[in-house]
Amino acid sequence: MSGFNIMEDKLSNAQIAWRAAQDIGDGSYVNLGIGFPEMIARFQPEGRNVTYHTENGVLGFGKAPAEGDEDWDLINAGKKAITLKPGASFFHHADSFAMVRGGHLDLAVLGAYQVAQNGDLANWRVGSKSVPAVGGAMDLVHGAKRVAVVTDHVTRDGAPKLVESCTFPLTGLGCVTRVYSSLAVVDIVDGKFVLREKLPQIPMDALQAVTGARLHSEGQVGDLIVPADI
Amino acid sequence: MSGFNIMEDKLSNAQIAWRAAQDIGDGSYVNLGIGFPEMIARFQPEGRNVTYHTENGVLGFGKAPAEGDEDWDLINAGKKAITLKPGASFFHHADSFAMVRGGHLDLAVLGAYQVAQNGDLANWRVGSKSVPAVGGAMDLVHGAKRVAVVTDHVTRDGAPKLVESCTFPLTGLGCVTRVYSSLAVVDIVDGKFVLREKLPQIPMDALQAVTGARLHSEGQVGDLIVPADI
Amino acid sequence: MNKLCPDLVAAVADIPDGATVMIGGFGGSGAPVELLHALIDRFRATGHPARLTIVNNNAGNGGIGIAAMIRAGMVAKVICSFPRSSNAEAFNEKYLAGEIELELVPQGTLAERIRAAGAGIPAFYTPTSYGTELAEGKPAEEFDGRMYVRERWLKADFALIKGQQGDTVGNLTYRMAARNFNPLMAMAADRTIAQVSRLGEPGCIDPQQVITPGIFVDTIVEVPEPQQEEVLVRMGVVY
Amino acid sequence: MNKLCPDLVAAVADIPDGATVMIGGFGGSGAPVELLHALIDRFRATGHPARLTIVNNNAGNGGIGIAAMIRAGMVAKVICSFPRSSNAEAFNEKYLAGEIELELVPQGTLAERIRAAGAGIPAFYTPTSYGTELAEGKPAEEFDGRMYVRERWLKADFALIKGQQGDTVGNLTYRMAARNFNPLMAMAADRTIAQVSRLGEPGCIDPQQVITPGIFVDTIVEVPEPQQEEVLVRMGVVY
Repeated sequence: MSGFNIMEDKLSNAQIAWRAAQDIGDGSYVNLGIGFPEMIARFQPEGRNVTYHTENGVLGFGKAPAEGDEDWDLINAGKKAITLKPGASFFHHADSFAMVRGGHLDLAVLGAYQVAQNGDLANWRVGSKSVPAVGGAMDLVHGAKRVAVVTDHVTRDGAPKLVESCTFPLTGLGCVTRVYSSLAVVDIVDGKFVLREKLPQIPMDALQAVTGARLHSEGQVGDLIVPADI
Repeated sequence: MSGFNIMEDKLSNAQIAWRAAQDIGDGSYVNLGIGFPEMIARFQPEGRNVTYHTENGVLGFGKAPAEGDEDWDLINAGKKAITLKPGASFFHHADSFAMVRGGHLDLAVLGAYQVAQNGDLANWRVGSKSVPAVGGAMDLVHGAKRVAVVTDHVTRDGAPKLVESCTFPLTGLGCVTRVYSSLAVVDIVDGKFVLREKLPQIPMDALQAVTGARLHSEGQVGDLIVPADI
Repeated sequence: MNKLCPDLVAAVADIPDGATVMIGGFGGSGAPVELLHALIDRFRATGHPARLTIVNNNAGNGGIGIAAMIRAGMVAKVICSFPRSSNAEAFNEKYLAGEIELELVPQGTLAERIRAAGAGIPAFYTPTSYGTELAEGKPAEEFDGRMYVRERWLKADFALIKGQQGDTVGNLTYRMAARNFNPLMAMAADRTIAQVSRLGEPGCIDPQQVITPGIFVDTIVEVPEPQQEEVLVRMGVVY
Repeated sequence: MNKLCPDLVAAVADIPDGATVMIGGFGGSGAPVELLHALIDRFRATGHPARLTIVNNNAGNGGIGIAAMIRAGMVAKVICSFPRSSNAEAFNEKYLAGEIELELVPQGTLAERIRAAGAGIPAFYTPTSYGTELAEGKPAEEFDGRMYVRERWLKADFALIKGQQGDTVGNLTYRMAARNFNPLMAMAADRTIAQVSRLGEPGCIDPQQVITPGIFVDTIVEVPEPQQEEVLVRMGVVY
């Protein structure tokens, strides 16, 4: 296996976020899910103007304020304090989800428990024991023009997160178009996983071994190269 | 017929409007249809605070401005110039009809070609030859808590406008609750015309003769008395 | 990201033949007169765009704006609630001659269908028009003991709207009752082109006072002293 | 017509047992903390109102507001999108003990169902939740080649909301992202009770800047320096 250790040599969350950020075009309107996906905003390439939307009714917000400067009427969907950029706007929840559901966002990026090769996403509930909570995820996956996922390639137990079909409760059917994992960039095309990029160090068979469904390739598979200092 | 001439002794439009105005309670939100119904606002009894709504997105407007003072961005649904009262607000068309359809208006008053004893209203189209136009009437009749009609009791040709069933194209089914006519005040209750008031001079049989369906009465029929100087 | 367009000609240059075009305004308030006249200029010079479907509350008044578009012969169909107006000859003549199609929609249903398109709601139920000829052919259903008609969203290829204050990222405010259909149409079109009376840098509008967030606007052009449709009609102007 | 209420006690005095109560706010922003605490005071003093159904995006946080209502035992059911929060013990304990009912609704569907109630739309179609367990039992239908779920309006007996500037006829503005569900809930309840930080005479709000027109507000009470839910939670306050 050429000495590749997927738990040690995989990309960090920050590195996955960096890679996802490279694909966000100038002038895009983007919703970043609570938690890990929010990290993408940090790596927005210079010279690109990206407008961030948050479900609770803010368009055009910027970084978190310094500690102590928080205004708790100015928060994102994760209830974290934010700041405004010039050109921001406020609106109520129905207008906010009109933006989502109406197809006005260019991109939504979410986390995942599982992504299936047909684009099904499971990211809201693992079992039936805990308190269920769905938030805006089910709206986002059917609204944005592109729905991407950032995720570790496998669970903590080493089980594949890219699967033939989801076993956890679904968030949405056939909604994911691209997965940025800790090992690869995978598109979902016509019900198949199509490998676009992989870490150069990981052999193809090792990658396939930790993926729950067949990885197809169309032409060249690129090298997934992320700056080491992230 | 005791000398009553329904074309000469009937109430004027202004007098009908005055009578309708007496029933508008303090604190009401009211939409007055284009044309004749608009006249009702002139007779709002002193001490009553009534807030007028217009479909094109204004709540709390007042009288027409003096000629020459018009601002054509400040108009009502009839495209007439209006003024604002303190506490007015502007909103877009979807919010405006949310007020209408959502049952937030206490009263809508419209004109009529025909009103049927079951409350059906025909007021938007007479034949199929001319250009049809519906505006907000079909929304208003199904939205406001009470829908009243102001109308002459008969057409110019003397045909009844209060009828067994409408022959003109309908605006709404079973929507009218009260009719203020040039001869009487008639409620619609359980599919029947119930006479509440009539001009004291007109004999009951003469009134019935110009009404297209049976006039019922429940107890006392009041005198429809309107100040002569209106 | 800068949505600023230098002039009216460029702003309307991409609208193709056969497009569905929503046009803001109610009566004379909020009508983007200059955008419409730029479109007429283009049609006169090039024969395009032709066979347009127009969505507006009305069907034009006098000799300017939508009425002038109809008279110029570039409109195949009008979707509106109230084609009657004080000077509606342009539409009336074509309609009675069978040269223009009319889809008549109750005003509140028109507003809600446009909003639904912008909000990703393909269909909804309304009590409006139930039992009338305007509900013919539409599914009806009972909810909580009352009958409702099912209506579909109404989308457009382009929206031409008029704002008061705008900024270069597309945020808009509207002047008084000139708001009307403008914010809804901005949501419902593939491409929204806005003329504004004042254009500023991002930040010139208090974020709490933005009526149309910039995400709904694609192109913005400044028209500092816009003409008012009602005033033009009263002056008898013919474009 | 004057909707002004002199105090919080009177403002919430009419809410009966078993009522469905919408409560504005998202996380800690826009929550009408003082109205909720007045309601808790009443419950502690009289045992009423009990068995409430609460509609909010969340299910309470920390020891104040909705969480305190749940802990006090006055809530039978919560309709929300996201009962999880940093300190959601009040709800979690009752829920896991089977002592409180939960109706989980996707956030955008929750907002749209509330808006639909206010707008007289008994049902609408949304792509959200299609094919998931949250769509079970709901009618689904295809429009233009895509599947949608039919959702019903969500009405309430009362809405308790928080505004920034208000006037005596009920017009409201909201502070930044504290707007969230407040304007929608104001439309969807039989009776809407608003607390505002500043109260003025009619005319104190520019008509173009009104967010909630007064027609949607029945009772208004001034709370000049309202508490911020997030701040209270971080301080560990227990009401």
